Amino acid sequence: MSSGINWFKFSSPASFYPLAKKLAVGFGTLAVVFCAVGLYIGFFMAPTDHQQGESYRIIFIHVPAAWMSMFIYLVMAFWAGMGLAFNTRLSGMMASALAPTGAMFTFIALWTGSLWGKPTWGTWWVWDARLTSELILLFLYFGFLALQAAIDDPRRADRAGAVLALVGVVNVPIIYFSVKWWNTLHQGASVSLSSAPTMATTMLIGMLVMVFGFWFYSIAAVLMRARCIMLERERNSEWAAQYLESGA
Amino acid sequence: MLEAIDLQCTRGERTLFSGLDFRLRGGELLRIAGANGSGKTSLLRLLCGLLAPAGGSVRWHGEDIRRLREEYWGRLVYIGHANAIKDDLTAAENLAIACALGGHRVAAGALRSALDQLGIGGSEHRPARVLSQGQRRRVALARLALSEHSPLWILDEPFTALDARAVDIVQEMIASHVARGAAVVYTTHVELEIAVAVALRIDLGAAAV
Amino acid sequence: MNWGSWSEFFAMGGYALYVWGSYAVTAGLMVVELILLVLRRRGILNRFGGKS
Amino acid sequence: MLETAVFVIRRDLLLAMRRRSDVLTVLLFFVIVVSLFPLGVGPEPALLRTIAPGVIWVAALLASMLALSRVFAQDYADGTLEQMLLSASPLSVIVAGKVLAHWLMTGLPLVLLAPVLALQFDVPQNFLGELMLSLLLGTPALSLIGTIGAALTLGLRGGGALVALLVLPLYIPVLIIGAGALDAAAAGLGAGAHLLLLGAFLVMAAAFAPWVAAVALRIALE
Repeated sequence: MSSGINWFKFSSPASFYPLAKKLAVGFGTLAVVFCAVGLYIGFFMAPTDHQQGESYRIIFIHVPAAWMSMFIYLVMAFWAGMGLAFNTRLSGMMASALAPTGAMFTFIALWTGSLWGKPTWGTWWVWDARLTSELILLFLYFGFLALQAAIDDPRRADRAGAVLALVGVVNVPIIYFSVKWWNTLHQGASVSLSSAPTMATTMLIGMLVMVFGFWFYSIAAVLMRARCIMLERERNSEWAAQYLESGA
Repeated sequence: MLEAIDLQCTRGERTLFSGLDFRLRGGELLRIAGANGSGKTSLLRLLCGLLAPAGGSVRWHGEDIRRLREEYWGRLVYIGHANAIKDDLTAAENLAIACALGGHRVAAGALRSALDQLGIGGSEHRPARVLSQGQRRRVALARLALSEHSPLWILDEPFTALDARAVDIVQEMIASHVARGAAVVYTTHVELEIAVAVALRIDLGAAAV
Repeated sequence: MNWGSWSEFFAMGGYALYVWGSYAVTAGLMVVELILLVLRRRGILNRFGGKS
Repeated sequence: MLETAVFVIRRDLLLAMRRRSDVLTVLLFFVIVVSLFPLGVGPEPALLRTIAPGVIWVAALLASMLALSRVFAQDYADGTLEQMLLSASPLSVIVAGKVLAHWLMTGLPLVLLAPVLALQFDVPQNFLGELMLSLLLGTPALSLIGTIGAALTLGLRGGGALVALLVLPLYIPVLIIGAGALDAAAAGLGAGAHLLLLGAFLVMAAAFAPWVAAVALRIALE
């Protein structure tokens, strides 16, 4: 593997727990900085869009949220695969830690998408291929969360969730293309978001900075949740005892 | 030859047992003893490969059973707590299915004689739901009469719900199977002596806290 | 600077409801998620920590 | 190996024949759900004709999902599933056998019944062929994908609803292509493309679903 870094040293919760705290704090501050800069660019530097006026500024959270919702599902499937392949406890914990944040971003993408659609196309909900696929992705997240909630034994919950996540990630492209095909078949009945505003450079920069901001936020939130999961699941082990005592 | 090497089993966060080592050769009988909740059934399920060990490994002729998979399962006969009997099927049909899953076809005549050996030959064509709990256990155990080729039997509480006569029959079947050079692992709360050359015993002690 | 005054900024060219509706819910959800995480962590420490 | 699968198929069909009511409930559910729509939407033939493919397909999808819990639940309860996991032949082959038996009992009857219901929706005769063909290719794919959900949720609380939540998103491509086949046929474009896609989806599901369901079963029975 890469030089020097022994990944397996950090693959056990005991050694990853303190590291996760440092990472979470670091990425948390990075997230705040990037979001602040992104919002400043978005609101104070990016010009008014000639077609859509000011409503297009929703793009600065809609697109990052949509990208994060998809990206987190892929990362979740990655950890799920690792968990099944190497049987490491930490991979399962990471997958469980990722799901709620992913579901939140999917909901945000849908919420901001519909609020953006109303002034632009006159309806709260547009059966556009991307928005519809986003809705189905939200169902996939809820399926994963519901399955894990229904299983008491953490080990089975991780492995069953992993199978579902992997089956889901295989189906996401199939769902997207079938929805896109369905959308073009019924072109008359629905409007698609293809007419995205032509992006002035400052708009693009603002959006990309916000993407990083959301990404760092996700890492921080997921690591915080992973730490909680580690403590909950390994509370009887001696390494957890010391942290439970000191509250570090 | 069945081998357990530094075997560890956890259920949820609790460790049922760890560092368990034993070696069981053909012609030997192993009894797993221990209080309720001490992990007897979990150990048997580990030995079958139904449960993945938290630590250590189970080997059959030196090869990890998780890698042997169907090869190992083809040789194993496992009878668990549940009788694996379908209420809507007759005793004979149930037995035929059990043997088919084990990987060998059985002629109708052999089914009848196996059931006779367990003393329930008469109810061969009656749906299993009308049988008593003891009779259903006999139907499950009748599979042993058709498994003389199998080098390893793993039996979880085989004597439950059996009357004295049935216990003798099963005891005798186990003894003669071990005498044939096969290995048998079983758990029971019935204190009884099965006449075999080598009888080993592992006590898992009290329930894991 | 795009905006003459703060009130113009909040009016957001007439789209205040949509733009601020989106940003408020997004910020709100992210804050709620962090609060839930802190509460969850405190719950763990109280339930399992503390006893010698 | 295939012998064991044939044995399992015969066993499941035998069991179903001995307890015919289970099979009938699924079919009656399908008929009732389809008949509800005209009551809800109104009897105008033109409207019914346009919604017929979607209604029939959604009803078939819900009916096959309703029957899913029966694929493993009974075997799990009485211990036969454990014996299947310890069988000499690969578990995925046995699962494939069980899915085929399940489809023969629940999927195939839907295919045969759908044209009759389609007449209720005033669907012209020459589209009944496409309807049956699309269901013939679609329902086995639904059963295959559904089996994964049934295996994952084995022995869990919230059974039926949980399986639905897990499996419905994965059914969507099959629904879109299946129902779309009839719209294309109605629009005169011919359902060829859709049916080929459905066939491709079925082949992919047939190749992977039994294996994934087998993995899920081993996880469930740990």
